[in-house]
Parts: sequence; C-alpha cells; structure tokens
Amino acid sequence: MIAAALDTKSRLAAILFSIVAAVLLGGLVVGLTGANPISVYLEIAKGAVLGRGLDETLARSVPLVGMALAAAIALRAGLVNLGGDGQMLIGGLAAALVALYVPVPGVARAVLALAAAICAGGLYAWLAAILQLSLGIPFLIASLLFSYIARGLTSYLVRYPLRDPATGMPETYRVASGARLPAHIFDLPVSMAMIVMAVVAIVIVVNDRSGVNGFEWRMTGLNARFAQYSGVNLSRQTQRVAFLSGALAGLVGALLILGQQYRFTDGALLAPGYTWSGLMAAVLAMASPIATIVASVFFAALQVGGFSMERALGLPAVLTWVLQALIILCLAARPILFRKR
Amino acid sequence: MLNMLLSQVLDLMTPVLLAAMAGALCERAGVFNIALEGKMLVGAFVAVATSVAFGSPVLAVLSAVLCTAVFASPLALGGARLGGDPIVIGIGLNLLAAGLTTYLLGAIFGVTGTLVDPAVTALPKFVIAGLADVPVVGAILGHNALVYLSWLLIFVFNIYLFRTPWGLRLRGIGEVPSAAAAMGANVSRYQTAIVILAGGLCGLAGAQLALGSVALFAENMTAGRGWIAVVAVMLGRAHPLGIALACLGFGLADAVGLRLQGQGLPNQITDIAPYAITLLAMIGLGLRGMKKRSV
Amino acid sequence: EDNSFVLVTPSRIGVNKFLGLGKTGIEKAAADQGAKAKIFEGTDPSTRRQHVQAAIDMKASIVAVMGFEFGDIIADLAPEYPDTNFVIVDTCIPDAPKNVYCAVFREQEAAYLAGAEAALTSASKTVGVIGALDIPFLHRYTDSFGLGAKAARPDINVLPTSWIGGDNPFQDPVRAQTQATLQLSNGADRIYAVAAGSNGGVFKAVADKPGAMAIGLDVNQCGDAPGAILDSTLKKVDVVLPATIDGILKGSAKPVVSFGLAEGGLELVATTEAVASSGCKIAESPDVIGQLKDIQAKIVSGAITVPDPMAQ
Amino acid sequence: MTLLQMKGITKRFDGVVANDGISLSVNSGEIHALMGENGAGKSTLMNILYGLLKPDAGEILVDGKAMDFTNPLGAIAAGIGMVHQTFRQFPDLTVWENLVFQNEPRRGPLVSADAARDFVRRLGSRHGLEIDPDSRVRDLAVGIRQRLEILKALSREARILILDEPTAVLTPQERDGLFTAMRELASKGMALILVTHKIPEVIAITDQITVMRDGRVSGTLVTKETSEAEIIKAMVGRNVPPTIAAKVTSDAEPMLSVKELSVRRAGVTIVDAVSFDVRPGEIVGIAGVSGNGQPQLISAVMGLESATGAVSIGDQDISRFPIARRRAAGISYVPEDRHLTGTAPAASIAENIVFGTHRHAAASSKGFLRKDAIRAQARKLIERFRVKAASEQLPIGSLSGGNMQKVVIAREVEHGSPLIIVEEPTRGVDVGAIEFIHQTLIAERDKGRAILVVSSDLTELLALSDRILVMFEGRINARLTGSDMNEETVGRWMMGGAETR
Ligand SMILES: Nc1ncnc2c1ncn2[C@@H]1O[C@H](COP(=O)(O)OP(=O)(O)OP(=O)(O)O)[C@@H](O)[C@H]1O
Ligand SMILES: Nc1ncnc2c1ncn2[C@@H]1O[C@H](COP(=O)(O)OP(=O)(O)OP(=O)(O)O)[C@@H](O)[C@H]1O
Ligand SMILES: [Mg+2]
Ligand SMILES: [Mg+2]
Repeated sequence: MIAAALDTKSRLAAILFSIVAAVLLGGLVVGLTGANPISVYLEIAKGAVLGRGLDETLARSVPLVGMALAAAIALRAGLVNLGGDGQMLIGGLAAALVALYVPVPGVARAVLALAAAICAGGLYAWLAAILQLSLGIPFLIASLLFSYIARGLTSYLVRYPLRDPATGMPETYRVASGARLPAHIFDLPVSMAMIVMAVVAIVIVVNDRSGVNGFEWRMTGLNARFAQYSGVNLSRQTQRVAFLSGALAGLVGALLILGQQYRFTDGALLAPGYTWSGLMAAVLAMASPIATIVASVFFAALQVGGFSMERALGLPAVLTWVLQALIILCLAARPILFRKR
Repeated sequence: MLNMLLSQVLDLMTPVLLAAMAGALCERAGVFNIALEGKMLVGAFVAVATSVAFGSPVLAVLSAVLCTAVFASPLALGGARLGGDPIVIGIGLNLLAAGLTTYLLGAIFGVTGTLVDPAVTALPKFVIAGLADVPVVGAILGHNALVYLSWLLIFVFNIYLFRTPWGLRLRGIGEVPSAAAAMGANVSRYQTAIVILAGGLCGLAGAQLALGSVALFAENMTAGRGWIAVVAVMLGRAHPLGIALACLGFGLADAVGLRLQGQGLPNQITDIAPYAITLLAMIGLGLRGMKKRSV
Repeated sequence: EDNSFVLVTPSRIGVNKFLGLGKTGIEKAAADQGAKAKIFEGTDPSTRRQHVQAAIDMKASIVAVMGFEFGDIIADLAPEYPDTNFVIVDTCIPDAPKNVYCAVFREQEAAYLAGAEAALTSASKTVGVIGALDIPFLHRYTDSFGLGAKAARPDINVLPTSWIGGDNPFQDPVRAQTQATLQLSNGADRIYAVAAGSNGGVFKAVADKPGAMAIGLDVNQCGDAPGAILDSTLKKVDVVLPATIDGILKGSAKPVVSFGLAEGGLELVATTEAVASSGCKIAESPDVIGQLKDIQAKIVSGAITVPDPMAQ
Repeated sequence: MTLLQMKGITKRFDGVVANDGISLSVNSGEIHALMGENGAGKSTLMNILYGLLKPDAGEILVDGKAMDFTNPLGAIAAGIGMVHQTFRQFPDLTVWENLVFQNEPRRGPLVSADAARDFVRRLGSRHGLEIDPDSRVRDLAVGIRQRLEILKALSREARILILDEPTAVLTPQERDGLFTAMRELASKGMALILVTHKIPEVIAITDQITVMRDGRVSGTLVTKETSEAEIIKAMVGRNVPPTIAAKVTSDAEPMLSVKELSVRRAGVTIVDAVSFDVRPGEIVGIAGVSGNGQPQLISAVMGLESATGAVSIGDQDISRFPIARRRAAGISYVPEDRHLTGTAPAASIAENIVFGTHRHAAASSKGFLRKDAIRAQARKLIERFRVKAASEQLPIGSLSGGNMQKVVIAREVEHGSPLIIVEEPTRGVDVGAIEFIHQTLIAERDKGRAILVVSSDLTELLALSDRILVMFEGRINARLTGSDMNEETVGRWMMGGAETR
C-alpha cells in the first residue's frame, strides 16, 4: 500500500499537494459556472473560523473526528468498515433508550447511555466481523449490509413503538435535561462531547504511536500473515478491532443524541454524511490517527464554511463536497506527477 | 398479476444489472470498483441533460456512456495504471458525482432537486398489442431496448470471459497481474480499458434509470442502487450468470417487498428485505463452502 | 442596517413544492414590506440550527422556518432572543414565548376532498394513495384521503397506502413509478401522489395507462403530465406566510393560526375560480365539481369534521 | 556462433546502481551460468533482457541485430524465454489456458480449446515434458509446475532460455531430469542462461560462467578451466570455506516430541501419523520433495493448522496451544517465505525485529513500547549479524533477500528459545550469507539448543543436519544417520524409497 511506503514528511507533502490541486480544480469548476472562485474560497474560510464559525467547526468536528477515527483504527488493522452508519444508528438508539427509560439519576443515566451506545455499536460491528471470520463474507460487505438493516430497524422502532406522538416526525421523546451532555463547561465554548472525543482521540493516538496493541494492529494491517506467524491471534484481534471501530461509531451516535439532538429522529444522524466524510478523512490521512484528526477537522471547517458561503453568496454548499472529493482524487493521482520509473 | 411482478422485477433489476456487470468486469481485471453508485448517477445526469439539449434519446444514451467512461478515467488511471488504491478513488468518485451533479444542476439548469423538461422522453418500449396478457411472454415484452441489451450483454460477457482470447487474458490479469505481464500482456493498458468500458456500462445503467421509464433526473436518484450492484458482484462471484441471478434476486426481493406493504407490513421492514435476503444468501453460501471444506 | 426576512428550510428546496411555496411566500412578504428576503436551506439538524442562529445573528426582523424539524430548535432559541420574531409553518411549540407565531394547516381537509373527488370520478371504483415516507405527518394526507373517498362513495375500494421508502424517498421517481404501476394493476384508476419529488414517477405511471389519473400535491401540478392529472390539493403557504408576517409587523398577529378550507389556506383546484384554465382534467366534470363544493361547504360550516390523524 | 550479446547495460534505482556497464555474450548451444551475491544485479539484468525493465544505457543484440524491447512481447518475439524463480502462472486456470495465454489458437473470434490441448500434448512429447492439458495449475506438484513454465517458454519458439534459480525447489532426481532436458535443448542449438547460487550445479552443467558483484562483471570464466574456489573468489572477493558441520549425537531428553501428528484437509490426509523427537544439542533435518506435507507438518507443530496427535516441548503438552503460547513455551520459528510470512516488508527493520517479543519487559512496560530500547536492540543485532543496512529505521523490504533473511534469523535466534524451527534457511541467499547463517545455526546447536531444519536444498541439509528425516506422501519414510546421509540415499527415499530401488 502507498500508506506504508510513505514517511511522515512525504505524506504531509502529498496531502498538502492534494489540497492545493483540489482547490485549483474546484476553482476551475466554480469559475466555469460563472462565479468568482476567490470570493467563494474567502467566504468558506471566513465562515469556518470567524464569529460563530469556530464554535460550529469544533462542534461538527466531534462526530467527524469520531467517525474518521472509527474508520482509521479499522483501516490500520486492515479492515474496511463501510458500516459506520449502522453502528452509529444502533449506538445512538441505545443511548436514547437508556437516557429515556432507565430510571437512574441524571448524570449516571448519561454515563450509562454512553456505555450502552459503545456496547451496542461495538457488538453490531463485531457481528459483521464474525461473519467474515466464520463464513468468509468480507467485512466490508457485511458491515455495509448491516448498515441498511440498522436503518430499517431503527426507522421502524422510532416510527412505531418508541415514537413521541406530540411531534409530526418519527422520533423518540426528548431526553430529560439531566441526562444530556452539557453544551458548555464552565461557560467555555467547550462541550462535554468535545471533551469525551478529545480523550478518545488522545487514547487512540497514544496507542497507535507507542501502545503495544496499536503496534500489533499496525503490523497486522501491514502483513496479517506475518502477524499471525508471530503469535497474534488474528481472529480475536479482528473481533476486537471491529468491536472498537463500531463502539466508536456508536459513541458518536450517543454524543450526537445526548449532546446535540436530544432525541433520536429518523434520518437525522445520517443526514450530514459523517461516515463517508470520516472515511475520506481517514483515507486522506492514510489511517495515521494524528493526520486523520487533522484531516477531519479540516473537512469539518470546509463543511461549516461551505454553509456560511451558501448563506452569503447563494452558491450551493455541495461545492465543498466536490472539493473534498477532488482532494481525495488528487491524492490518488499524485503519482502521475511524482512518478519514477 | 404474475406478469406484472415479473415485468416489474425486470424493470427494477436492469440498472443494477448493468452496473453490476461493470463491477464484475473490473473485479475480473483485478480493480475493485466501489464507484458504481457515483458513475451511475453521472450517467443519469448526462442522459437527461443531453435530452434537454438535443431531445434525442439515442444521443442521450450515447453521451451518457461516453461521459461516464470519461468520468471513470481517474479510477482507470489512478487505480489501474499508477497503483493507487481503488477503494480510495472509488469513495472520491462517489462523492464527486453526488456533489457535481447537484452543483451543475443548479449552475447549468438553474433548478434544484429535479430536472424535468418536455424535451426529455423515455426510451421507447417494445409493446406488441395482444401479447401483453400472455403469461410470461407478456412480462418479457414491453421493455425498452436497454433492458434487452442488458440480457444480451450477460451472454456476450459470458462468452467473452470464458471463450475468447481477450477474456482469458482478462481472467489471467485479474488473478496474477505479474504473471500476465511476464507473458507479454500489457496489464495496465488492459485494466485501463476495462475500467473505462465499465464506466460506459455504468453510463448505460444511469441512462436506463433516468430514461428507462421516468424521463427525469432527480438529485441522488440512484438511491443506493450502485451499492446493491457492488454487493451483487460479490454475491455472484463476478460470474456473469451469477450476478444476473443475484440481480434477479434483488429485483424479486424489492418487488415482493413493495407488495408486502400492501399486506400491512411496515415499509421500514420491507425496505430491509433485499439486504436481509442478500445477507442470508451469503450466509448460506458461506455455510455450504464451510461444509465442503470440512468434508 | 438592512431589514431582512429569512426563511430556513429543513432540507434543500429542490422539487419540494411545499418548500418552494415558502420561498415564494417570503419573497412576496419581503417585496411587500420593502425588506430583503434570504433563504437558507438546511440539510440536517446541525445545519438547521446553524442557519437559524445565523439568521438571528444577522438581526433579521423575521425568521421563518418550515416544518416539524424546527420544533426543538425554536423551542431552544426563541426564549433567548425575545427581540427576534419567529414564524413556524406547519407546527407549533408547547408554551411558546410571545415572539413565536405559528401557522399550522389542516391538511386533512384538503386530502378528504381529494379522496371524495377520486372516488366520485373513479370508473374502476378503486383508488389509491402513495406517500413518500411513513411519517406521522403524511398520514394527514393518506388517511384522510381514504376517509373522504369512503364518505363520498361507500362502495369504493381504497387500496392500502403505498410508501416509497428506500434510500431517498422524497426523490426516487423510479420507485414511485413502480409503486404506482402496482396500484394501477391492482385496479386503481385514481392515485393521490403525496411524495414530493417522487411525484413525477406517479404521474408517468398514470400517463402511461389510459383512463388513469393522479392528484397532485401542494401546488397545481396539472401541467406536469397534461391530461393525466385530475386535480391538485393546494397548500397556500405563499399566501399565509406574507399575511402572517404582515400581521406580526402590524401587531395584529395571533400566536397560533390554523388554516384549513375555511380560511382559504388549503384548496382544491377544482373548487377555485381558476379551474377552467388550470389544465386539470376535473374541469371537464362540472357536476363533480358541484358535489365537491357541497362537501367543502359542509366542512367549512362544521357539518363534517375531518379528524386529525396526528392527534390520535 | 554468438546468439546473444548484451553490451554496457546500466540500470539505476533511486541511487542504487543495480547494473553498471554489464556485458555478456552467449553462444548458441551453450549453457551459461550467471552468478553473484544477493543484490549483485542478476535479476535486474535478466529482467532487462526479458523486456520487463528498461536499461538506462547499453544495448542488446540477438543474432547481431540490435533490439529495443519495451515489454516482454518484444523479447518473446526475438526468441527470448524466461523461467522465473517464482512461477508466473495462473493457479485458477488450466494448464492449456496458462500455456496459450497471449498466444491463443483461434476459431473465429473464440479460443479453440481443442487446438490448444492438442498443442500442449504435441509440445510436451516433442521435448519429453508431458503434462495433462486440463489440470488446474493449483493442483499440480511444483516439479510439474516448473515443467509447465519451461513449456511456456518453448511454446513461444524461444531460442534463448533464461532460468532463474530453477533447482531451488526440486529433488536431486527432478534436478537431474531438468539438467538432461537442458542439455537436450542446448544440443538443438538453443542458448541457456542459468541464474543460480549453487556452485556444484554450475560446474556440473554449464559451459561458461559470468560472475557479478555490486552491479559489475567480476569474472568471465570457462567452466572446464576453473574451480570452485575461483568462482567463489570472483563472487565475494574472498575465500569462503564451505560449511561442514561435525556430526554429533545427542542423548538428552527430547526438547520437541511429536506423536502421531496428522493433518487432514478436505478429506485428504496431508500429514499422516508423523512421530519424531528433536533433542537439545542436535540439528534434525527434514527432507522431501515439495508437496509431501513438510510445510503442513511444521504448521501443525506451530499450531497454524488444525491437527490430531500430540506435540510437546520438554514435558509440557502444547497440542492445544495457539501459536503465541507455543512460541512462549519455547519455540523460535523462521517461516519459509520471508516476504509473505517472515516480515512485514513495509515496516521498519527495528519493528520487524521486536515484533513477537514486543510484550516482553525489554521492549515494553505497562503496555507502552520502549522505543529507544527497541532501536538500540535492533542496531545491536544489525551489527552482530553483519546486516547491510544504513539504518534500523528503514523498511525491511528495502534490504536484499540475503540481508532480510539474516534479520529474520537474528530475530528468532535472539529469542533464546530452547527449540528453533527453521524452514528454508537460505533460499535465494548468496554464498556469503549462507555461510554465515549455517555457522549461526551450528553455533546455536553447540550451545545446546534443539534445531529442526526443513529445506528443499539437499546440499544444505546434508551439511547441517545430524540426523535427516525424509518425508514422502505425508509420512516419514526414512530416518537417516551417519553414512546414510548422502545425496543418493536421501534422494532415493525422497522419491518414495524402497519402491524405486
Ligand atoms: N525495482 C527496484 N527498485 C529499487 N531497487 C531495486 C529494484 N530492483 C532491484 N533493486 C536493487 O538493485 C540491486 C540489484 O537487485 P537484483 O534483484 O538484480 O539482485 P540479484 O542479483 O537478483 O539478487 P538475488 O541474488 O537476491 O536474487 C539490489 O540492490 C536491489 O535492492
Ligand atoms: N529494493 C527493491 N525495491 C523494489 N523492488 C525490488 C527491490 N529489490 C528487488 N526488487 C524486485 O523484486 C524482484 C525479485 O524477484 P525475483 O523473482 O527475481 O527474485 P530474486 O531477485 O531472485 O530475489 P530472491 O532471490 O531474494 O528471492 C526483482 O525483479 C526486482 O524488480
Ligand atoms: Mg534475483
Ligand atoms: Mg534470487
């Protein structure tokens, strides 16, 4: 894989190159349709950091970093997790259920809800891993199929048995404020969800750089058979990595429900496309956790800036999706320019 | 009634089948293609856009094929020629397709969401009066040329793959590219050509989706069909008849699911049907494979 | 600083006629009041909130939002910004503060009329309705359509509601067409299309079947498939929104106003003056129009009450 | 008559000069050896000749005509064929499909399968290399697969045939068969180039020898007029005494005992009730034609393959242990293929060295790696085992085969386990490195370790082993010691023993 062959410096150079090339190409697209690329980029940049932009970028970074790391830890160990959507839904629903129906005091309920989400998302991904290990159904496909099933199931549950009849939407009741995650801690623009995600991110980075487990995962990703011959229990490790990847996705679902949306609304978790953006950030970063975090914060800023640009200029924010895609493609096309034979 | 079911199954499966064939070709050439969804979407967009401009369905289909083939070229160049990761490029292309079609819809046509225009007409259907109610025959008749083309392609694909020199080379290239190179096959050129050809097939799939019956383009109208095609390639083991069977299964599951709604089953559950059935089929195949291994 | 009216939509306007009406409405209101209209299209819970917040921050004098998706957002933000006027279309929030005005509709009344119309014109004595997604709100249309049909013609056969579902229910014309074809083959010859951007698929299906006709949604859709559309139910957000805003600025607006047939917030093209030039096929059946006008009068007078499926 | 001439061939890879002005000429009817240490540039030169690589400078003449190949097709058209060390075959395709690939007999637009089968049969009988056209290649034994590889080259009317280490996987008998076929081909006027590390073979069969060192030609010798010592000197620039280990017998309690071990796969018995012991202070060699169950036996001992029977280390029964616990119980293991299972080529040398023992106190504490200690240890081993590497931080895949192998051996020896299992200790490794690896293994034996060696190189087994077990069809059909450990006897048992006598 390219990932392994590149050292950190050339990886950074590659990413920077892709971003520059994508910005130029994206500018071309904008320009061809008659708009002014410079003002578009200026608005995106302003919108991402100025005024409330920074808060919003940080808030959006939480789920994005989470989903990106969920993809990255799996990629690191050689698994492609396309089922992030499903794991996030299952985790989010578990969190909502605990927060709504488990009769314990507020804070304990929130903690319990997070734990439930982690277990639920993790187990859901684990199930797909089991299918790969026992029946040879590729994890990539199994997780994707499970994702569709989770969509239907959660959609049914919140439409019928769990629905709050007071609203016109298929959604659960609203979580009581005691069980919510505070949006501001000590009046700082820092939410509880950010703190949780920051802790998770630090653990993942440290584990990847110097943890024994992270080392084993990375070596497995580089050569699974070597890892097996050296004493790694591949089956157990695949299960563990799948579980953790799914657990993180589930946690993201819970953080969104308990920290932002306060109820499980059909479709609301998936609408922003965190899973795919996250997967792209992980891929852009070649699964290195630090680079993944940087890339996903960058994508979050791009998206937030895109919406702000849309408000200011009336150009559709999907332009930022185009930009993200172009960055990925330029990264993949990098060898065209740096090729040696 | 049965005719109706069969006819709907055939309609529902055609775009998926065309895309799955594209996926299977790439798979056989050793390039994992998860960009089917995006390429199909581009095909649908181009087909409708061309129709708006020129009003000709034939031209629309041709330009969909052509433009989607061009759109596939990053996968062809990056994935096949330069050893880029096809999964990475595939994800990028899917996103690019979604973003670009939406953006261009507004930028070129000044509309959002859907592009409908009187100039856009559906592809003509072959209806033979009097035969429509004959069991099975009636269901098989009454579709447009692309539906029949997709069946024809299955057989062409089968013969190509297993009977012609080029198919033999493709199988070899997909299995051990270095061996094929050593035998004098130009692996990357071959892969590039196949990926671009597959792009054209996805263009057909998109054209069928947009012009097969509805004659309009809606944002994101592929609605996951490209992913179903990816799964069908896996399920059918990239064998032409296998994927045809898998797509037939999907079409059937979908059509039956629609009917079960009428029987009072919530649509959230019937929506799962195609995926659940696929999963069960894979589990079945997996179990059988396991038994074989342990004998 | 300039005076602006902002409309925030829950999703991209696209082909969603209802959201399109909101756009027309806010633009009209702005033109009437000499203000600038701005439209922010949301896509997901966080962008919706972001857009509402941005509208508040730019000191818009009116922040209008459309749909149930905004219930929680307005409930959270309105108390914090007592100087900003909020208009919610389609829903209201419990214990609303003074700066929140709600315009809700009784969609069930128009759907009931549409059901009656379908039943009265059906030759096959079978009618159907296709919804985009099985959400409680859409049952106002789907359930009431059946009710109206049965009431107008007791021997009518109302097929079970078909839902489009899938990955992209509001914009999947292909599945919509499949569903419609299925209903047609089950004998229906009148179909009420409650599927936003997927409606095109329903229209295509009825256009392909001689004798079958569809009823459109929210705006006059009779031109979308000339000759194949019987009628459309109209939801006059484009009228209600400017009127509400005018009321707010004049200080005469009530916190919650419900619009139905009586208030002219909902209509059937058939019962309007414009029917003759509407392109709707119902224009050719003056006797049915007469019957529909009777039913409408009874609903307006309260002789018939159409229950709200969402209240159950 | 000079058939092939290469003049001044030069090829650089990011800074490495793999070929530096190489000239080589081969006559028709000649078998020409190409020798040299690992990384000397042999494969590069042959890849250039076969059109797989483009030289930076130099020219290639066939029959005196200058050639300019851009891909193997050009080389094939010029009459050049290549038998790669790692077979370039399609395991899922049949023999005839493999053979006619790129050169299919046609009937209209379709491949004529009948004509292809016929072609395979005729070609086989013409050269005495018969093979069933309809077998699937994955089901064939290695010897047969090599036959297919040669047939492939012959089917393209090759006049110049390159063979890259063709004997590495053959039995002596198979090897002799190959040599007969090679002489036969040469007598028909072909030119053959034999790339090899095995000096006895070179002396036995070739006419001319070109020796390479560091990308240059360091000697052009006529086989009849040279000696083993002279060849080695040209290769490594010094004299290397061949390893001949003194044979020992050990009567200590067994370190490894294997009892009635069987492996069955899809109903076929691959390892059939094998029992043997390895004692401290001895090297036991396992010989056998490939395909007779040796790798599966080792996999079963390591717990990589499910098996029946018992395996114990000392007096601890490890039959139910997963591989990690078997290693912990006292086994070091050097797997057969360093690229596939012996290393993670993209990871650094240091990471490859520590992996497997990274949970030990020397490498980590409280779940965190001690990176400095790991790197220091790697530097120590690189120096002690004389690995040619600029830094322990480089990816191990950037090393030459011999150096990579040294790292793997170093890692496993360093574990200090009482039992070392080594598969193919020196496959594709040059004489200098072979010598070093052999000395290392013998030194470990003398320290009292038990060593089990599996090798398809009989010369190596004979040099190293104190006892030899011969595997045939999944069973151990001979246990040889002392004077029975000679090439002829072992070779005969490898072919099935008594029956062929
Ligand atoms: N594609 C490549 N990229 C970079 N370096 C290469 C490449 N191919 C070969 N080399 C380097 O060129 C030199 C010669 O390699 P080559 O494979 O020709 O050696 P060799 O004589 O065949 O060795 P061996 O005895 O191990 O087969 C080595 O230093 C090797 O690392
Ligand atoms: N450092 C390197 N980087 C990249 N590719 C290399 C390097 N060294 C060798 N190679 C490639 O690997 C190929 C080795 O394949 P081949 O089957 O000839 O084995 P080999 O050189 O004989 O090696 P060994 O004897 O160690 O198995 C060479 O053709 C060369 O192109
Ligand atoms: Mg070599
Ligand atoms: Mg070699």
